[in-house]
Order: sequence, then structure tokens, then C-alpha cells
Amino acid sequence: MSEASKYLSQLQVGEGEQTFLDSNELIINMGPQHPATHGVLRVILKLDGEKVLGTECVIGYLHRGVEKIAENRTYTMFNPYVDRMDYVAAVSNGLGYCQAVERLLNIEAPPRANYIRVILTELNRISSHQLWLGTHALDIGAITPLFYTFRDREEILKIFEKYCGARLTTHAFRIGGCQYETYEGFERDVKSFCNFVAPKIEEYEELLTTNRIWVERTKGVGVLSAAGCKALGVTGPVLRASGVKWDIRKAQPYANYSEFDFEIPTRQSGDTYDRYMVRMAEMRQSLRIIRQAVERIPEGPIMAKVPKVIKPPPGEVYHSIEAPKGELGYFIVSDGSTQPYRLRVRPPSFVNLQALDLMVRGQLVADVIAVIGTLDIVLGEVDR
Amino acid sequence: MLTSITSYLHSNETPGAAGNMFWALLYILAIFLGLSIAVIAMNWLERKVLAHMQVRLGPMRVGPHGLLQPIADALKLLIKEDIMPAHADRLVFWMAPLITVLAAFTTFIVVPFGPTHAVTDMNIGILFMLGVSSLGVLGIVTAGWASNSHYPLIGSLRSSAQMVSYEVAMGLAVVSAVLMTSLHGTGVYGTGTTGSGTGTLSMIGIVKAQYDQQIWFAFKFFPLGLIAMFVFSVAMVAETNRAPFDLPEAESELTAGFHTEYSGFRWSLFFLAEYSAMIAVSSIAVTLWFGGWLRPFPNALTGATWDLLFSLFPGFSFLGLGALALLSAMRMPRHRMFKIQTIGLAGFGALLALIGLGLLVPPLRDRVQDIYWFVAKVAVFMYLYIWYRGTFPRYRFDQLMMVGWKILLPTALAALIATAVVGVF
Amino acid sequence: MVPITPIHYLILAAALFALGTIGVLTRRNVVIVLMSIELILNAVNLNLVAFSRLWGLNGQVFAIFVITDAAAEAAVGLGILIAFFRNRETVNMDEVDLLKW
Amino acid sequence: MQPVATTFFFYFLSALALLGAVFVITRRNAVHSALALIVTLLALAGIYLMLYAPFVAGVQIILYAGGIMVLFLFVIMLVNLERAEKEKQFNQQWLIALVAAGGLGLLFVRVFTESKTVSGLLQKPLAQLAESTNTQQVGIALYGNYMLAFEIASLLLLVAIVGAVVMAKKRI
Amino acid sequence: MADEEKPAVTPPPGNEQKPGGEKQAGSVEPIRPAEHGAPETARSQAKPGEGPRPAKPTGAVPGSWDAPMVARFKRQYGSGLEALTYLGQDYLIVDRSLIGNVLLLLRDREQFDYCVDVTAVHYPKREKQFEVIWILYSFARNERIRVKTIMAEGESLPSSVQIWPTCNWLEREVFDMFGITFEGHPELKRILLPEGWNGHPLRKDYGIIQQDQEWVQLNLGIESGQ
Repeated sequence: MSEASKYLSQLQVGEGEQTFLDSNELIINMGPQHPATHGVLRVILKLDGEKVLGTECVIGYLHRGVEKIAENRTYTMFNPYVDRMDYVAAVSNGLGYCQAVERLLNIEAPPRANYIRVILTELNRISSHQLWLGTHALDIGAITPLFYTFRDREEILKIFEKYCGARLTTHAFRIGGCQYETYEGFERDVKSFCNFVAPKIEEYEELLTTNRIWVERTKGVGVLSAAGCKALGVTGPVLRASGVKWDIRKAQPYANYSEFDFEIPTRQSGDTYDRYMVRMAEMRQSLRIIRQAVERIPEGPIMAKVPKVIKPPPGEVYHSIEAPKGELGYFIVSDGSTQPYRLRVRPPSFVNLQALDLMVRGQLVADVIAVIGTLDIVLGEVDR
Repeated sequence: MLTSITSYLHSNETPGAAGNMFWALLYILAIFLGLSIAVIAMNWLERKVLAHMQVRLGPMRVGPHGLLQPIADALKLLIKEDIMPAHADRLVFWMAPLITVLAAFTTFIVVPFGPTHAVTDMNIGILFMLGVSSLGVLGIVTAGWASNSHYPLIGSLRSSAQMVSYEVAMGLAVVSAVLMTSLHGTGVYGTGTTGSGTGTLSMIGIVKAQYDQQIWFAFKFFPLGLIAMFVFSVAMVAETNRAPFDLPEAESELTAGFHTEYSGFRWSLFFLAEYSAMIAVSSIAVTLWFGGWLRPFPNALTGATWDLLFSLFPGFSFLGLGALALLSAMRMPRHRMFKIQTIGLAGFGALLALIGLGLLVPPLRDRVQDIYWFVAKVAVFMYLYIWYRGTFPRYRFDQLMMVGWKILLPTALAALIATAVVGVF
Repeated sequence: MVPITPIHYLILAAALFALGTIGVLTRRNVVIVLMSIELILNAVNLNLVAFSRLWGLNGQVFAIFVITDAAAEAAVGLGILIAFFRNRETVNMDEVDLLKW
Repeated sequence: MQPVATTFFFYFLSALALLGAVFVITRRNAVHSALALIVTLLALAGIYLMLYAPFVAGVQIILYAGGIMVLFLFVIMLVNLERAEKEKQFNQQWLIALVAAGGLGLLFVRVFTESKTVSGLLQKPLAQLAESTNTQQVGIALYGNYMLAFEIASLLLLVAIVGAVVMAKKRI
Repeated sequence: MADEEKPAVTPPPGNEQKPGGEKQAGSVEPIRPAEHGAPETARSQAKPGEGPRPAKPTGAVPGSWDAPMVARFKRQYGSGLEALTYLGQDYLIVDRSLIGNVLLLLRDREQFDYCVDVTAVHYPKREKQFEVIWILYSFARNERIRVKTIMAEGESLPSSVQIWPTCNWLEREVFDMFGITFEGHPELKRILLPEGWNGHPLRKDYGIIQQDQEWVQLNLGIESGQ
């Protein structure tokens, strides 16, 4: 119990170790309008000079009541809404939702649909990581990587646009498979993208990995141990950077991830630099998966036999996937009607954000920015 | 009156030294105007260069290739609402930007653009420059304090600590350059020439010493001069609060640091001060280590032919720039939407070419040459500033202090001692 | 107009000295008292430099020593002030009434 | 170079210095006091220039205005003085202090202007100080006659650094 | 991992076991509202004693879940908890009075060291309106289970923040959305909705366009948020 209480986070105003000047305790309100809080996060910082004594996150500025909306929409109608949660990884959200409902219906998407799903989801993972890298580097003060990553992310968005007409909130998948057959030249586009982006990833690394200032700013900053990660429920690259080789794609494979050959990149020290390295490696692994998938994509139907009106039998199901940010879970309770009786989203950003307080205690203000960046939160998902 | 004005034309002293008030005021005016234009040009150049480093185009809409963008910005800033936060200290809030601007501009009194092209030549020239440029921090600190807001306050606390710390390393690096004015050395490093014998703090004296010793101080006592120059060029970036040391205005942490609460014209004063300070410290670096106004190889490549060749540089650079602008004008899309832009660009090119032709006229080209070389060297440093900004992430405060106190200061001290030792023996 | 002689400078220095003394004796804010001390030191400096106009450079050298001294005084004085403020939450001169805390 | 318009600049700079000094001791807000002190210091630097002491003027600007006053401002911001501003600014002995200091000042002025000995001393012709070699001469004096004093000053600074660190830092 | 001989970390007092179990059985049985009857139907069909179902996740009916872990819990708490499986996903239904102990045992003895999610479901027609669900995962066993408890309006649950710190925000969200209180939570206050908001939106009796007009008018200075 004491081990767990080590990771308890709450802002205790009025106490804390004091170092330089007692009188200099400063409460600073970072956000909700602040350039580095990635949206509308408000962090109340208690500072001793530049040292952070504690933080308190105030969230909910972007709360739209997604879970309440779900209870008033049919399963099909709710599908586009999930794209609006983690809007930089909309495809992953859609995949998780569609698979959860499929699981509730006890159907399985056909193989070709699964391949398309995997390709798009992994492309989306790369684009999400690219966006993260750009903004994270910008937070730390390197402005140039942002433009490089946005240039390359554009290619992914072009593929999405060609495939389903939307760039960001794609709504690419349907319950039971995919709505659209791949367009003419899809494989060629994806392959050429893989060849295009692989050297670009090297380029990002060239700019940052060995940059002394970058290393100094990220090494040893926001360290979260494996035990801390597990206790705080932190998943995704953050957990893997702490040395836990855990990825739902391997641990409990969904779609057809078990058919692909890829590795789970891990690092040991769990600091910001390691999380950066893990994400860079993940981009390469995603490319590897995409390459295999696009080679082996079979012919066949893209939709399973799904009734016109989706009425899952009564029951409840929890399904989770490995979103770019961590474990994204959908817990759906069905009462046998066309609308979910209760739909709960387990957002990775929300849970990961909880670790912020622990990660920044005793560090400097500049590190708060780095840690918010490295947690890779999307406020649309935190607040839902 | 008129004779005192015309007689100065043949003088070989600065107007300040000659006691010629008319020319001194004219010089001050010229420097003020030139600095304003330089800041405007720098604004445009920074945006363009940074944009091209970041695979984008930068300003393209206002004027051809965004040439009029800085003017549009200036207009926008002038007509913007001037906001003063509630409970701000009105007087100090009003004064702070003025202090920074004054400090940044006053330094240019002693900057030598040529052997006679300086407002005055002070005996304590470099000391004066360092001292006055260090007054800029007062403006920043008071700005942050007067805003009555947390972010600016943290910004100014950071900046006061940062600027005071880096001044030390900067000063030591400068001292080692000053030391070189009097040291010739006899061993491997000896230049074998006679200098003025005693050292000097005067900016003009320092450049003259480099001419007499036939070496830029950056390369004197290799590598000691380079080390001191390196220390200075790191410290000067920190002194001017530029990336990667832009902590006082780190936009991702402190929104805009000490000038968060400033808007419109007051903010633009800070902007002006920042860029003037950049130019000022670059001028110090150029004067101390890169031979100031001296053209390349002033001692080796002598003779009428070389003199003529080097004196043609200013004119031909302007001609080249004009040709570039004309070429871009020719490559503009032929569409009536771009008509005005094309004409504007061509006109700009023609103007540059005209200036270039003017600078080829013999009496002018000899007078302008020094200024040209000085500005060209400063421009290299300004480019470095932009380059840093495009490349480096920002330092954290403790790392910044560590770099200042644990790396730069010992390095500068060691270089200073080594310079003294090498110079004497 | 009277030409400016060293006497003028000395009178200016005397005025600055008197003002500094008033500040030290009357103000309750420690920071301002420290600044008044700087005023006094500056008055002394002015005297020294003015004398150097008559007797050569020695006055200027002394002025430099005084400035060094002022820097040391300011550093220690402000250090004491911070220590005092940390313990007593005030910068009031009248409350500096303990030799040790 | 000869100083130009000596009379005007002397009165102008003295007025500035005295005004600054008055503001230093009367302002309620310590930051205002500090800014006023900076004005005084810069005016004095100008006066030093007029007295053929450019090196002292330079040191005055770089050390006093640029260094010590930044330290003052830094400390004023660290110790939040909002409360101090609302308190009584002057202590009870202000009247006595005013009289005493005023008397002292008058005494000085009287000695400088009336005393035969002093005015006799001051009647001495002005020393020829070469402005262009001022720095060199100060340097030679510092490292010649005043070598010991210079070394002691450096020791004093070292002690001051250690003292300031010990005072200001709670945990070393 | 499974050292079955290991004594429970905090064995609950013996007299709590039976009454708890009886209460559970008594409370679930009679409620069978027509509209939201489905989950209850499923559960009542899966009452123990109907015989083991095939493990394959095919049926739309929950089957009983047999595992050494379940056996251990059964031995300890008897009828205080029920173990079911549906579509290949296992879950425990635990009596409210036992939930703290069961969760603690799940973490310490069964190595469920990662609490994925805490959430709740509102059944307004039932006597005990709320189901609170913990979704747990064990890294060591690569196994995911759900723990469910049933509680009525006004009752409270022991907070599991001391067991998994991640429950801090998750429980706050449940409190925010459903008004379920967790005892021992370090700072149980609203998280997504603003402080001072009236009502708990994810309850079924809270309309989809309903909002706290008073709060909106007071704090935002507008007539209505719609």
C-alpha cells in the first residue's frame, strides 16, 4: 500500500520542501490559453523560484459529453464521433470502436478489410507520432522539426484523403469492415510513401538525437519508472520507454496484427529522451508493418455480413487497441436495442496525463513543458 | 560655419575627436536611420531565411517576395491598441522599453564603421560598449516587474540572472582581445612586427592594431584568439536573449516572457532594441576579432590593382543583388494579378542596381568601402543568429547557468591567461 | 558665467552625501537604506575624482577601489537582507533588532 | 578632445544627480528608488567624463549601473515588498536626521567655500590629465603603487562572494 | 505465480462472508425491468449450477468462469462473488462490502497490477441503481478481467486509489458523471465538469440537452449554452 501511495498525486498547497526563499512560492496558472499546453489544458503550478513543488491539472474545457451522445445515437451513427476524440489519430479511434462493436456482435471483419485497417492505422500512428515530434520539439525550442514533420505528415493525409475523402477525422472504417474499397494505385501510394518517409525519419533523428541541447533537455527529465507506470496506468510509448515490453498488438493481438513480423521497441530509463527514442523506433516498426501488409494484401470482400440495423445482443464487452498514445479501450453495454446502453471510452491521454504531477515534481518550469509534450496528450481525448 | 563643415571632409579623425558637432549629429542621424533600416531588413531576412530552412516560403504576399512585409508589420504595430495591464506600474511600464532601446542605440556611438566613420572614438570605447549594452537588462527587468504579472516576472528574473552571468564570460573574452593589442610575442607566435606598443581600449585603436600586426585577432596566437572569439560569440547570443538562450522570452514556457503584457508600439520598441543589440554585439565581435572595417588581406594584397579590385566590391554586390531582383521579376508568373508585384520587384532591382552604379564612382567607392566590409562581416554574424534559431532547441535555466559559469567562464579565463603567457614569452 | 571649478564638484558631492545620510537615517526600508549607502559612496567617489583633477590620478584609483568596495558591500548587504527577510518576512529596518537568529 | 559646454553639462548633470538622489530617499516604492539611483549613477558617470576620468566613468556604468543595480532590482523582486509599501516609510527620528544631515552638508559647503586652507589648496592649478592615455595611467597606478591595495581588494571581493552565498542560501 | 497455499493478505472477518453473499443473491434476483432487462437476464441465466459452458466465445449468454483464481476467491468469500465469462471476457461480480478486499487481493495475490479503467453504468429502474466496473489487467498473466459491484443511490464505495493510484482521476470522473462517492479518495471533486455544476450527466435521468442553466448564466454570462 505504501508503494502505491508513493504515486498518489494531489496538490498540497502550503507544504513542500523549500530551498531558496520561502517567500518566493509562486502559484502560476499555466493555461488554458498557453502556447505549450497543446490545447486547453490548465496546469496550476506551485513554484519555488523555477522549481516545481506541485501541479494540479484542471481539465474539461473541451468536454463534449461523447459518452452521453453515444447513448443517444445508434451504433452506426456514433461511429464518426469517435474520430473527434483523439483527432490526430482518428483512424485508431475508429478501429477500436468498430472492433468493439464487432466483438459485441460476434462477427469478424474479412481479411482484406483487416489488411486495409492495419495499413491505415499504422499510417495514422506514424502521422500521430510525427505531429507529436514536431510539437514536442517546438515546446523544447527547436522550431525546425515541426515543419519537417508537417511536410511529411501531409503525404499520409493525402493518402487518407484519396481513400476516404477526409484528411483528419477520417471515419475510415465501418462496423464489420471498411466502407470503401482501396482506390486505384493505393498500394503504389503507400509503398512510395514508405520509401519517402524512411529517410525523413533519419532526418528528424539527425536534427535531434545527437543534438547536445536536445539531449540535455530530455535526458533524465520526467523520469517514470516501470512500477510508476503500472501504478498510474500509464501505457503506450511512455510505458515502453520505462522498459516494459508491452504492446497490445503483441500481447492480445487484434485485427490481424499477429500475422506481421515486428518488434516492440523499448528503452530502459523512462525519461523524456527514451520516450522520444521509442517513438522514433515505433515509426520505423510501423513502416515495417505497412510494408508487409501492402505486400500481402489479399483480394476479397471488405465487409462482413452485418445486419442492416445493428442490434447487438444484450451484454457487455471491453475491447482495447494500442492507439498511438497508449491503450484505447471501449467498454460497451448493450441492452439489445440499436443504441448502446452505455459506452465508456478509456482514453489513454486522460490516464497518462495523471502522471504529470509525479513526473515534474522537483523539476524546473521548462521541464513541465517538456513532460506535457512527452506524454503526448490530445485534449480532445482527455476531455471527450 | 560652412568651412568647418567642409573642412572635416579632409580630416582623418572621427567627428567627435575633431569636435565637429555638425558632422557628429549627421553621423548620429545616419546611424539611427541605418540601424532602423537594418532592423527592418533583418526582420524580413530572418523570416525569409528561417522559412527556407524550414521548407516553407515565408512572407510572400505583401510586396514581391514579401519585401514590404516589415513595413506592413510596423504599420500594424503602430496602429494597434496600446494595452496597459491593470495595476501595472504605469511610469515604469512606460519607461522600460525606452531604457532598452536607448541602451541598444547608445552603444553605436563608438562603433567604428571605418577609420573615420564613427561618431566618436572614446579612450574607453570597448568598456563603454559593454557597459551601455549591459544597461539593456535594466529595461528588461523593469518591464517584467512593472507588468504586474507572473510570467513577465519570471522572465525578468531569468533574464537578469542570465545577462549578469554571461557578462562575466563576455568581459573576460574581450579582455583577452584587448590584451592582444599590446602583445606581440617573440616565440612561435611572434608576428615579428612592431605594434603601437601599448594596448588600447579604443575601438578604432583595436582595429588599427590588427592592421599593424597584420593579423585578425581571431587568428592571433592560434587557437587562443579563436577560443576567446568563440566564448564571446556564445556569450553574445545569451546577452541578446536569442535562441538557444532565449529563456527570458521562451514562448513555450512563459508565453512571451518579459514582454508578455506589451503590445503595439511598446512591443515594437523591444523588438527594435533586441535587433539593435544583436547588431551591436556583432559589431563588437567584428571589431575585436575580425578586423572591423579592414578589407580582406589589407597587408598582403596591396598595390593599386588590389585596391581597385576591393573597392569595386560594394558596387558590384549591389549590382548583383539588383540583378537577382530583376531575375526574380522576370521569373514571376505572367498574370495580371502579379503585375504590380513584378513591376515592384523590377523597380527594387533597378534601385539596387542604381545604388550599385553610384557606388562605383571613384570618390564614393573609396569612402564607402570600409562601411561595406564592416557591414558584410556583421551580416555574417546576423546570419549565424538566424541559423542558431533554426537549429537549436532551447536551454533550460540550470543548464544555461552551467554553460555560463562552468564552461564559458573557465574557458575564457584560461584563454586570457594563456594569451598573457604566450604574449609575454 | 562662472567657470566650473573643482569646488562646484565638491559642493555637489556634499549635497549628495547629505541626501544619502538623510536616507540612511530616516528610511525604514532596508533596501532603500542600502541604496542610500550607495549614494554616500558615490558622493565620496565624486570627491575623489574631483581631487584627482588637482592632484593627479591617485583619486581615480581610489574611486575604483571604492566602487569595488561598494560591490562587495551590496552583495553582502543584500545577502543579509535576504536572510533577514526569510526569517522575519519584513524588510523593515526597525525590526532588525537581534544580533543572531 | 576638450569637453564642450562644460557649464551647461555640469548644471544639467548635477540637477539630474540631485533629483535622482532626492527620489531615492523619498520614493515609497523600492523599484522607483532603484531607478532613480540609476539616473544618479549615470549622471555621475557623465560628470566623471567631464573630470577627465573616462575609465572611472566606464567602471561606474558597467559595475554600478549594469551590475550592482541589477542585483538590487533582482533582490527587490525576490522579496516581495508590497507590504513594505503600505507601511510607514520614515522612522521617528526623521526630524533629527534631517537637521543633522543638513547641518553636515552645510558644514562641508562652508569648509569648501570659506575655509582659507581648503580654498588655498583648491586654488592649485589643474593637473594636466591626458584623456587619451587615462586608462593606461590608471592601470599603471593600480598595478604599480597600489598593487597591495589591489590584491586586498580582490581578497575582499572573494570574502564578499563567500559571505553573500552563505547569507542568501539556506542550504549550501 | 499461483501459490495457492499463500494466505490471503487481508482476510476479511468470517462473519462478513455469508451475509454479504446472501444480500447479493437477494438483491439481484427480483429486479427484471422490461426495458433494461437484458443484462439481468443474462446474469440470472448464468447462475451457478447450470453446468459449465464451452469456453469458446460464441454464445450471447454469459457462462460461468472457472479458473484457479476464481476457485481461490470462491473458497474465501463463498457466495459473495460470482465469476462469469461473456464473449471470452471474464468478469467477477462482487458484493459491495467485499469490494475493497477483493481488489486488494487481486492486486497483491493475483498480480493484477494495472487498473485499466473504472467506470459505472446507471440502471434507474433497478432498486440498486449503479453498477461500478473495474477493468483490470495483469502484465504477468497477460489477462484482462472486469470486477463489478452493484450499489444503490446514496451508498458509497471504498476508494481504490490506495490500491492503484491511477484510480484517482478515474474515480473522480465516475463521481463527476454519476455522483457515486468513493470513501477515502484524497480529493473527490469534479474533474471534467466545472466545480459547482448541478447534476451528473451520465445518469439516465439526465437529458441529452439538459444543462445547469443557472451555472451557465452565472459563470458565462450568457442565457443558455445551446
